[in-house]
Amino acid sequence: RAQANAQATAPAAQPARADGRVLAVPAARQLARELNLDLTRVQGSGPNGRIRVSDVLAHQQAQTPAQVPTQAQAASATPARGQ
Amino acid sequence: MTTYDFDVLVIGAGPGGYHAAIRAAQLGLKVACAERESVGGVCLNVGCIPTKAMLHAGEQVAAARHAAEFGLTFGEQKLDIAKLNGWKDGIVKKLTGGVSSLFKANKVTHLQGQASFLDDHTVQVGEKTYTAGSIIIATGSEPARLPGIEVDQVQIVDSTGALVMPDPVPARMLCIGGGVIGFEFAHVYTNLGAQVKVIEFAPSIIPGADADAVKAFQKAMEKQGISIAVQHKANRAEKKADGVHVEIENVQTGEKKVEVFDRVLVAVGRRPRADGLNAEKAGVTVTERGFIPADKQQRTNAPHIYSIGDVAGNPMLAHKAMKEGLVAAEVIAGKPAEQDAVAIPGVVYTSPELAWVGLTEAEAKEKGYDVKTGNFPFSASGRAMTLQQTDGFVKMVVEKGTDLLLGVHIVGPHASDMLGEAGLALEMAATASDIALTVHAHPTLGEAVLEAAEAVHGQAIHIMNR
Amino acid sequence: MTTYDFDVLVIGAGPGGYHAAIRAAQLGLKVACAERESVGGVCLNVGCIPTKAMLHAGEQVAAARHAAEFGLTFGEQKLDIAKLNGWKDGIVKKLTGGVSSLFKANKVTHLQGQASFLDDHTVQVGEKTYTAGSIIIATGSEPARLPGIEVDQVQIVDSTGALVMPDPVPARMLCIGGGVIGFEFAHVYTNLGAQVKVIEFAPSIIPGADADAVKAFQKAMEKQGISIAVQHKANRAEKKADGVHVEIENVQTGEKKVEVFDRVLVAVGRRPRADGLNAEKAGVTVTERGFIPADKQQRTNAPHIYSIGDVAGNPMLAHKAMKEGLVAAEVIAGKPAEQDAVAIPGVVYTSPELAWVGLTEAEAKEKGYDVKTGNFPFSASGRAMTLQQTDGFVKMVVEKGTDLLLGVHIVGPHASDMLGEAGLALEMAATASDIALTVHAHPTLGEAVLEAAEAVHGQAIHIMNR
Ligand SMILES: Cc1cc2nc3c(=O)[nH]c(=O)nc-3n(C[C@H](O)[C@H](O)[C@H](O)COP(=O)(O)OP(=O)(O)OC[C@H]3O[C@@H](n4cnc5c(N)ncnc54)[C@H](O)[C@@H]3O)c2cc1C
Ligand SMILES: Cc1cc2nc3c(=O)[nH]c(=O)nc-3n(C[C@H](O)[C@H](O)[C@H](O)COP(=O)(O)OP(=O)(O)OC[C@H]3O[C@@H](n4cnc5c(N)ncnc54)[C@H](O)[C@@H]3O)c2cc1C
Repeated sequence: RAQANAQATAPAAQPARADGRVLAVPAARQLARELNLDLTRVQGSGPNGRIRVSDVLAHQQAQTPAQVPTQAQAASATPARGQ
Repeated sequence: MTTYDFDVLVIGAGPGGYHAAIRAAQLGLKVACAERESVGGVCLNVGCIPTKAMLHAGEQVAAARHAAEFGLTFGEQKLDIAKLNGWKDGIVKKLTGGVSSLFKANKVTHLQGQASFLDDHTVQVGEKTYTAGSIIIATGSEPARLPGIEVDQVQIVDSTGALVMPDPVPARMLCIGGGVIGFEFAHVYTNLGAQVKVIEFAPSIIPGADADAVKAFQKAMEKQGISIAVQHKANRAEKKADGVHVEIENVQTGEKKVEVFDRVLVAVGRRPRADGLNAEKAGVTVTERGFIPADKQQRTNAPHIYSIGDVAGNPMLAHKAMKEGLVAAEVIAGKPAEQDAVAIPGVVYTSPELAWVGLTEAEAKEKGYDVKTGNFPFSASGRAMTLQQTDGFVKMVVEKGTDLLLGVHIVGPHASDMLGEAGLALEMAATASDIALTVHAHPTLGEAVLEAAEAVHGQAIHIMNR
Repeated sequence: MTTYDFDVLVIGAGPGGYHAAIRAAQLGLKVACAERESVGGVCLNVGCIPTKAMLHAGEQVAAARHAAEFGLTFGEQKLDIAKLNGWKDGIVKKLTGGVSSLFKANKVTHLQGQASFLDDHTVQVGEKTYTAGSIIIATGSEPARLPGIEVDQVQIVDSTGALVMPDPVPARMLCIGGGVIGFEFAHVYTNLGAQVKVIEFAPSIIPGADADAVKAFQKAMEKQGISIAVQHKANRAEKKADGVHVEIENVQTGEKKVEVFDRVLVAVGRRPRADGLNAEKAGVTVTERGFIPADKQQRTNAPHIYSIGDVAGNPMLAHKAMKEGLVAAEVIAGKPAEQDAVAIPGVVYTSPELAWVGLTEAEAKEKGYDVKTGNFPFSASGRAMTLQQTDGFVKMVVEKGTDLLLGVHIVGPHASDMLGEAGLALEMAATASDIALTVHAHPTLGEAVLEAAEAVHGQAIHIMNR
């Protein structure tokens, strides 16, 4: 039961695709390389688990909870935009 | 339970109306569409399509002239005006015939005649009366009039009259109104040999477009021989033996001058069209200016009556009407559709084209964004050179910090084709980096979009970055 | 600490090399670029650019003919071949001059001469010797030869010879090889008046493109008068008084026939070019076929030596070379760049164009995807009608279930312009719905992309869905 719970709160990253491709937008792929993160472990928030920049930042923040949030991390949530 | 003649009755078979009708039918609803004139509305009959046909013809005349640059010259050139008008009409017929066929194939009942509400579920079309569970108002818009200048559709025309090219092509033409429609006609008539003047009341032509783009566009139009006067208005027009005498006023200095033209186009905007609709009998709110406003599901104040397209509000553009038509149909069919477009693109189909989607630099700043921009000129594009069309540029408006794309503004060859990428990028919340990291085929005009994105980061390859 | 003459030395100033050099300089590195011929490489000098110039000229000849459809006719048409060749050369000069200026402005040292390795940090260029911390090999490719058929660049030409149009235009032309280059030249020569035959050894023309797209493309080319024979090969060519006698063999039946042509183009592929480079002195692996393979950071087996562009592997396309050039430069500058493109687009710049990006239907199935497709023909596009170009369609290949876009295949007007949207969509992992929900301007060719996406869901508006 505890296991199921953990899975629900930390869902598995996207399932492996026929051609092994990880679905992520170009900027997210770039950022993952910059942060030295394994994209296959990042949970994407888009359709089909598509990974956006904010997902990579959120993943990084989850990896390093003890650290003071950096500027980049602070921007990880999607704030309401000026309008 | 009440049964209605139709699940959905659409009033008006313009792009908004016919998209709504077909989508509703695709979703299994019983649909009728009332139209008092010809299916296809303004767009297919006297708007988007015939203007583009005329523009293409005009551009081919210009292209033949430019061909001399690479050694291709022609003997005497002849333009059979009757054939030109007929060719254009043929395209219109093909497309409107296509919509009729699609109605049949999708089992949409086409009701010919003027529609008006009897109550909120009952509509009279011609002599007959129909009931419907949901009703979509898609009655469109018509040319705004200008006091003192009476349209006769021969010497003084609106956009509909301007579509019939006279033989011979008028030597001197005045376009009153420097918006999209004014410039498309100015361009056609110029290419076919007229001396064209455009006057615009506002301080700038093409309202809504980015200031830098407008500047480049204006320069290109002037280079082609179109004379442009902003902050000028036409007070009155008088038909005389030698042409139409128009009093033109400089609204800044108050100076007035009379000039003579062979044809005068009034293109000062469009107004919503809800005449004879008797919307009040259905309890539907019509604004003072004649619009029938709708929410994001395209519902009017009466929740089972929808309003879409030009009559629903600005911008008065066919693709906005289409989107709203699909949304209304899907909402009626119980789908969670919403008109949630991030941006509605705009295009002037001249050569170069002016095309944009999203926020202008000024709008972005007004909205409080911290903005950076990137520009790439077509003069540095190999593909543009081979197409002999190097005027213009791509300008990208991006939020600093997040790199989020806010708007794309293009003056140049095939600019409207490049809106595909720009529009998708905006809807996908793409960043300039997403575009810059995407491989663009070489040599294509789209590389200018890529390079403008690189320029945002000071990393364009084919220009020196600021 | 060793100091080198340069941080980076790039060998070859083609699109791969000059992109690498400029980006490395932008990132603050001290850069040299060695080139033995002319900056710009194959692409600018004898590839992408001059072919597109010739194609444009040919298309203008065809357009002038089609103008009769809307009433525009011309007297006798003359093509000044010398001027045509000169115009094309002028564009090439402008672009190669541009690259030289960009080198200067970015402080890239241009070294003129043949480069060869002396050791893994030392390169001889002409008479001089230079050391560099990192070296990028960007030596490109050259036309493959065909045994029995000797290129003289007059009667029997490769792509470089074919770029010089003879006066008069040859009456009978043979293109050996039905790939992209073969068809681009076939199209140019056809439009300028030649009777062109294309023979292809494989069972299908344009290898790599989607089968449906190839079929439509072939039909369009044949409609324009190009005769196409697949599964045929040329065995030998003999120059005689009345032309070049070519023995053509049907590889299925073994039947042989001799045909006579005024010009023969050999366009049977390209091979990597690493001659005289002495890569072995740097310990760099060269494959049997002559390629210098690289990893995703463009590193060869020697970690400070990079390989990019045609010499690094297929597909031999300029935009692939450019991307790899940028990646190599960024990696050297310590950035985490990677050649991670989801797909490299391909284009045949004929009219209609054939353009694609991503997986073909067959490739997708091979890879194990459960596939659905959507098609939309340009014959149902208003914009295409106004442009007088209604041949072709947009085909979308999508994964069932996830709706993920896998590939887009376009035959039609301005197809290459529409790759912008298609390419970005693939990189962004967009679904067909993402495209279908995005407002596309009306009337544009891009609406066909939208409608193909709708067709995937059985919801295109302007065609009946299956
Ligand atoms: C010259 C010109 C060029 C244009 N070019 C472009 C362009 O390139 N791109 C673009 O996006 N937009 C263009 N537009 C604008 C475009 O035509 C409109 O935005 C579009 O037609 C609006 O569609 P709609 O469905 O709202 O209404 P409409 O197209 O106006 O159609 C409304 C229909 O309803 C019918 N109708 C009205 N009242 C009733 C009634 N009571 N009963 C029965 N039938 C009724 C009318 O007869 C009409 O057919 C152009 C407009 C003009 C004038
Ligand atoms: C007719 C034709 C049309 C084409 N059209 C297109 C098209 O439309 N789109 C497209 O994407 N691709 C097209 N291509 C392919 C494109 O030209 C190549 O993919 C591209 O040029 C490869 O770039 P590169 O930088 O790898 O090498 P190249 O462009 O081949 O450049 C290599 C350079 O290195 C120099 N060099 C080689 N060895 C040495 C040495 N040892 N020392 C010094 N210098 C050296 C050469 O002189 C050359 O300038 C076309 C090719 C041809 C032939």
